[in-house]
Amino acid sequence: MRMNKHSRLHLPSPPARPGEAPDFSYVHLSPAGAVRRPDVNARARDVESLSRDLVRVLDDAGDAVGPWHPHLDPAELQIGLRHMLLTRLFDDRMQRNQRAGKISFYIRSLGEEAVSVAQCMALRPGDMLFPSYRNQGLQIARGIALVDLMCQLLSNTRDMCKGRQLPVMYHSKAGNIFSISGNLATQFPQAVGWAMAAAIKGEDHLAASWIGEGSSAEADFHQALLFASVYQAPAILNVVNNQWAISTFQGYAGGEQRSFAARGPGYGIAGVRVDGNDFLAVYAVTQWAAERARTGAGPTLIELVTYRGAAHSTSDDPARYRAKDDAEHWPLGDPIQRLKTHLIRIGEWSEARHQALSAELEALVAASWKEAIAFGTMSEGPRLNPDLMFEDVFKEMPQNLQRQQALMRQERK
Amino acid sequence: MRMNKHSRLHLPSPPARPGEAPDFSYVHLSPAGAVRRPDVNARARDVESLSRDLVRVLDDAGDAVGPWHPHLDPAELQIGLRHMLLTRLFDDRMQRNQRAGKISFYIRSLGEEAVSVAQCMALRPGDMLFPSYRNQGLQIARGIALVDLMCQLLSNTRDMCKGRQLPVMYHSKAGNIFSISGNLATQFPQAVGWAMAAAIKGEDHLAASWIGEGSSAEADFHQALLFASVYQAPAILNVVNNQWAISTFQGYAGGEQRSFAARGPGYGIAGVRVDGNDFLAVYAVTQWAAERARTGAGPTLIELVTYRGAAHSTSDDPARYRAKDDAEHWPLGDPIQRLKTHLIRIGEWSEARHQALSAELEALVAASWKEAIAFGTMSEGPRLNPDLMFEDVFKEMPQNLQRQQALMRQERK
Amino acid sequence: MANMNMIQALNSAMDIMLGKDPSVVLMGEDIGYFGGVFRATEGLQRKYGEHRVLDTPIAEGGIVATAIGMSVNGLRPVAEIQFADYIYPGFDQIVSELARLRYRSAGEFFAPVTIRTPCGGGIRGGQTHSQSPEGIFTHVSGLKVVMPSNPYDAKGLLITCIEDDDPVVFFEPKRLYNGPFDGDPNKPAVPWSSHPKGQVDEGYYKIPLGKADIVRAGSAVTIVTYGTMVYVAAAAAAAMNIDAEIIDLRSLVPLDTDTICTSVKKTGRCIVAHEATRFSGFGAELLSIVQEECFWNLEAPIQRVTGWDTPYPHAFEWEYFPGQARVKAALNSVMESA
Amino acid sequence: MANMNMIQALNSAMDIMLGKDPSVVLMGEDIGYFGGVFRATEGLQRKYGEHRVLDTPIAEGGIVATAIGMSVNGLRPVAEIQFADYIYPGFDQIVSELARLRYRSAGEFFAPVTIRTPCGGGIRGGQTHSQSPEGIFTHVSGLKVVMPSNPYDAKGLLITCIEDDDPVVFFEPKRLYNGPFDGDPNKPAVPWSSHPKGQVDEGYYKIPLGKADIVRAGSAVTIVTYGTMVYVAAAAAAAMNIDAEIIDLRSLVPLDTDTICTSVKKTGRCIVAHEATRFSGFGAELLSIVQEECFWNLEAPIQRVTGWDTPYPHAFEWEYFPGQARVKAALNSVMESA
Ligand SMILES: Cc1ncc(C[n+]2csc(CCOP(=O)(O)OP(=O)(O)O)c2C)c(N)n1
Ligand SMILES: Cc1ncc(C[n+]2csc(CCOP(=O)(O)OP(=O)(O)O)c2C)c(N)n1
Ligand SMILES: [Mg+2]
Ligand SMILES: [Mg+2]
Repeated sequence: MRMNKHSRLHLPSPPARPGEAPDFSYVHLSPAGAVRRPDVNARARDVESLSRDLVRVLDDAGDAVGPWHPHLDPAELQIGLRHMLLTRLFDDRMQRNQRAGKISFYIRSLGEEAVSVAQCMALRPGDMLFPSYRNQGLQIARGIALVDLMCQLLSNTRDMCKGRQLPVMYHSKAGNIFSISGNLATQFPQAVGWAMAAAIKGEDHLAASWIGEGSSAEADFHQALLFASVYQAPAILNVVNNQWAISTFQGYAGGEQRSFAARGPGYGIAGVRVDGNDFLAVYAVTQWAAERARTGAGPTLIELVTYRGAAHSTSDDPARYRAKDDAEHWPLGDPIQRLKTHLIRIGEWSEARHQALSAELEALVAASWKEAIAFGTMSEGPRLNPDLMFEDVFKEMPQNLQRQQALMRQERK
Repeated sequence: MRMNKHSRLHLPSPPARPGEAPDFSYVHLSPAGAVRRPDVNARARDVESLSRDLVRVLDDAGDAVGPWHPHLDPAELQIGLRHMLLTRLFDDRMQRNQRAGKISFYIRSLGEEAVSVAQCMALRPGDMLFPSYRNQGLQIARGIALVDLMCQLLSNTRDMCKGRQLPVMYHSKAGNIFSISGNLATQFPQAVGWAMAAAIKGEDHLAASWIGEGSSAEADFHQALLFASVYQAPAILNVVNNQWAISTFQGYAGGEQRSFAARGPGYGIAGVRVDGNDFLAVYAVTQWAAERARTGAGPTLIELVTYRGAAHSTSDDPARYRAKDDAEHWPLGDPIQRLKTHLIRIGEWSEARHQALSAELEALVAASWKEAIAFGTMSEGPRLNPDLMFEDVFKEMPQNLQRQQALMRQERK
Repeated sequence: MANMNMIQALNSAMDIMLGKDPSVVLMGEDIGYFGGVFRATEGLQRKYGEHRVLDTPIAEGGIVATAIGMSVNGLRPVAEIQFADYIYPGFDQIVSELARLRYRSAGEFFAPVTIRTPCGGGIRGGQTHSQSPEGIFTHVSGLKVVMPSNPYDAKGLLITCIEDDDPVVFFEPKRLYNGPFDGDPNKPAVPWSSHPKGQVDEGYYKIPLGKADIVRAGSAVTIVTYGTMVYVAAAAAAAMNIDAEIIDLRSLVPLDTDTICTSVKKTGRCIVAHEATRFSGFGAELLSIVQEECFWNLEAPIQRVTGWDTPYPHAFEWEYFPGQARVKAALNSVMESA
Repeated sequence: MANMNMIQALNSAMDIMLGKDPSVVLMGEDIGYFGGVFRATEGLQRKYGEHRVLDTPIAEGGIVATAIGMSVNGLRPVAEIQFADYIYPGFDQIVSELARLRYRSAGEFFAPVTIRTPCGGGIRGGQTHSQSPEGIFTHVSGLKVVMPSNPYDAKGLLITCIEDDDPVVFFEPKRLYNGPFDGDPNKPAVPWSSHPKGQVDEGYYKIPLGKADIVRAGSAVTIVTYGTMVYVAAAAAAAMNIDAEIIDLRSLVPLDTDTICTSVKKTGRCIVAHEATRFSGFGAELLSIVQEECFWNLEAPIQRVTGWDTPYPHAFEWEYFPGQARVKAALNSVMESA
């Protein structure tokens, strides 16, 4: 901690700035398999240690151990691996497309793929997802077509948002994925409201939402926890602690003093801290939380401990504020590599199959892109009709917007 | 819990509605003297049990026991008794004045006098107070003249607010008491900002703020805890849990699942739950928190467990929503009675002295009122100049307000 | 038909909608068991159950946010914000989310939430129980903004808003809850029972949004107003014996520009009146539209009658409130101009 | 004198104030070590220390609230809200607290907080990085509202705001950070180094609030505007060869009514222009004032040039943005009218 000789204000500092050696000794780890798995109906106050420990299933050798082992079918694991790999390859390609000026903006989820993919797979299709902008794995695991995502990124004639949103702000009514907001954290209490409605209607769907650890500083984080606690809403509230919020270290969101999962017990909500790069652990914890929600045992706050492997977005350059090789020193490794190792170890995967899968998925991404650009790009091909700008402000276009639409048309002549 | 046969939404319910028997079995009590007193420099995570237990010093017999006994001089205790009694008598009189139509609105603190008085006495004059509307004991313990408070209530020519605020929204720059807001909880993070500034300047003053347990639902509660935690601000954040927020039971602020003090540890802040009707315990806990703040050990969240003995305000009728004789069954008794009993027990007080004190203070209140109304009442005597309406919107009155002021004068002709 | 004050009319609207549509839920601070600090929801929790009429934490931001989530899950929440002065903690959710959800999701998601909130002064409520922030909300694309001035309209408009698939902020001028108010605090209060608009149909009926009400036809000047000022303006014009056409907008968004402009084109003179502060208040938009549409018909500059540009001062309520004197000054000016 | 773009000029203002007044502190998301997402505070933490240039949690409400508390304890916080689109979580603290503290405490407490925030579109930022919400803040009594249009003014105004004992919301049209912009996205970008207002005094200087700048004197029509539209309007008028008097307001509150009205009384014609949405935007107030004060001088209805009444649509940026075509249409209309 650096401070002026007079000031006694405490100022959190990340362990390593550019030029310094990465240091992740601050991350509290539990050995794989070491954390107990309480009954799904346990009271929040009786599972407090889960908010301090770190639930892990995959050990360093790639074996799945301990009470949280979800014992998934190898086929399921292979699907998980596929979704994660597809997410990463999709990200890579879109990043390159942005660099090539083909889309205006992009956000990768490099290193965080297990969060979205494992969580989505542990939920049911009728469960409603309220994502942040770094949850593309949810879209992929829910089966949204790549070409639909790409058309959104291109704001082209097949853009689900009709040109109204920045790239990556997807939604899917049919897929039960809520519209992503550019305003951080707003979706967190909305998800709780959705869950309250499910409970009021007597349905057993749940709502799950995701925010970054940095966004947990917003007021809406508190509103979500509070309403979830008061009404015991069937909601899973996920804080993705990837250690950074643009240039700001997680200590500035309160992570220096306490885990983010620990906020849960403060509100009487079960809080679980999980290895976010461990597909099996993430799956198991989400399943546990989902069962709690469905059986009336209340909401769960899950902190997914992971690392933002890439820049914040295509507008960002992390070399300005963090050690360059930080990600390589991250103690929880890479989620894809870890699941792959596990699958190989249990004899359900091989390097060759992995190569083949990679090639297949790269081809899928490439083919999808080709299909997408046929609906228009930023510079070429068909373009959305600007008339659309005036629709959906209200259900029916009011007089003043009709008039403005007409004026706009005139301007363009 | 009542619910429709289809809905599975949990809805908190108070233990007793009108016509039902009061039931305070939900209030978790610790025996007097039973709770340990950790070192003032203990880390927040090592004092978590304080947020579940109930710090008490005065036992049922009126003896002061245990490690939190602050060993105050009897003279101090007598001053505390005096301030509490004055607060109550002042409240009684103002309530009657409101009923008689002499002031437009009033809010009593009946039964909660120990909170403000003991806390104020445990702090230093240079510490800044950010009160809610139910902390008149702070004003009295800081020595604000009754007549100044009364003139505010009357919006008369000596009103410190120049007629701009509802009754009870006092402030005192000289007394280091911040302006009370009608918007709940806003002062909580402001106090943290004040404390941050004290730390930046290297001063050892602290800031203390108070909100009701109902108000802790507001976003500003979270902001206060978060910023206090991140910057380890020298702040004491007090939640006065008087069980009710107008008609709404504390369960609707999250108190059903967990204590309000327990929010503290979730943010890495020491949380202490204290018997709010026990003058000695409140004093001791506040002193402990103040020492923490001054020695750089960080902020403290204190939950003061008490009971709103009267209506929410003169606009409210609690018979509509809670059992009529609730207050009499409150397990933590009356703060004035309890301190009085203690003082008598240690031979430093008597019924006779109490009578005499009551008489003296009633006379003081009466004399102050007489003095106050000389500066104008709602219906008689001098009146504030309406020109004042246009001042202090900005430091200097801008042109448009000057023009409006002139128009207003014309209107009144 | 029954005599109802505005509170009873609002209660009746919610009662009918709770009965008619199982997706309607009410939520807010103190609205359940207690029936609301102004008693607008009295008896409804008892009648429809705790899961239809929800008490909430004191958290306007959380109320709006969860209402949005509930509406996306098929419910039709009617959220009460206890005083309009306390709507700001929910402002981000209203502006960034509620108003924009349909737009940003290209119509796939929408949030049929109605936010009811008492507004306005004249009740000695001081700066935090008297505000008129409607103008701010009219600047937010995607929100409808409504303010009734009497029990009959209040009920019909509220039913319309609840059934509307767009989000609405529904302002209730609290000074009118118990009776019309002509701006003179010294006169005895007039109850709604003695006013035709206090006669309210007990059943289901709707009043469309975007249709202003010409509460008095006239030819000398057009007074465009809403809420409490409808009565103040009418009283002032009557006292001056001016044949004013008085337009009660009822809905600010959508706005009935046609009715306004038709009237001004007829009268050639116009004042706009509201309780809210003047600078950048909704009156500015009204004035602007009239200026743009009726410029060549205007025989005098349009005048605004508003609250002063200060917070609402407790002790100077009647010097602050735009009472008849202020309306008269504007009428004088607009009528004299040649 | 040095060449500065707007970011550098703002940085210089803060640098000077940090050096001059130990009570000045900067705070905001990513503003410390990183120097801000637009780099306005680059190098300042290194120069003045972490306790003078504070990184904060991502919590606009907490930023404003703690800034208020700090200011009450003698500091002079300059808080950055990363984008104006994200100011709403702090709205309650701004409206209910920051703006009203001096008033409600009868001047005993006040909060000299400056809130800096980038606003406006034209950078392909979509609906949550392009908003122009200044109008809303102009409706809040007790707030000053400022928006510079060039580096020279930005620096002088920011220094004035930091030293001002009233709270200020300081909007920075982000499209102008690197150079003036005439509304045509297809033209090569022009840097500030080729513009006279990019020549900035390196030392301390102030520009008073409430003094508009006549950036071009003219006699045919008055264009009242601010921010990016200053250049768009000038280019449109020049293209049409209209001798327009162009007024850059610089400060919206306090407003330089005299300069506006003197001009309109001279030209007899007026348009007001801003990027923000039209309905209840600040243009309505400007139009209203001109109508009230200059009615008898007007030879044509005042026209507004604004963004459309929709959220800011990512893909239709240039159909949305009030570019030269929209200004020209208004000029045509206001000049043709007889
Ligand atoms: C209300 C609001 N404030 C600020 C921003 C600007 N912003 C966008 S992303 C971001 C960082 C978020 O970090 P975190 O929540 O940790 O998520 P991550 O990017 O790490 O996934 C910020 C400050 C915003 N979008 N919304
Ligand atoms: C932002 C805001 N919302 C609502 C209110 C209305 N209100 C005033 S007091 C109150 C209850 C507060 O209860 P609590 O915080 O428990 O304090 P207590 O009255 O018990 O001391 C409410 C809802 C308000 N003043 N401000
Ligand atoms: Mg993050
Ligand atoms: Mg309370």
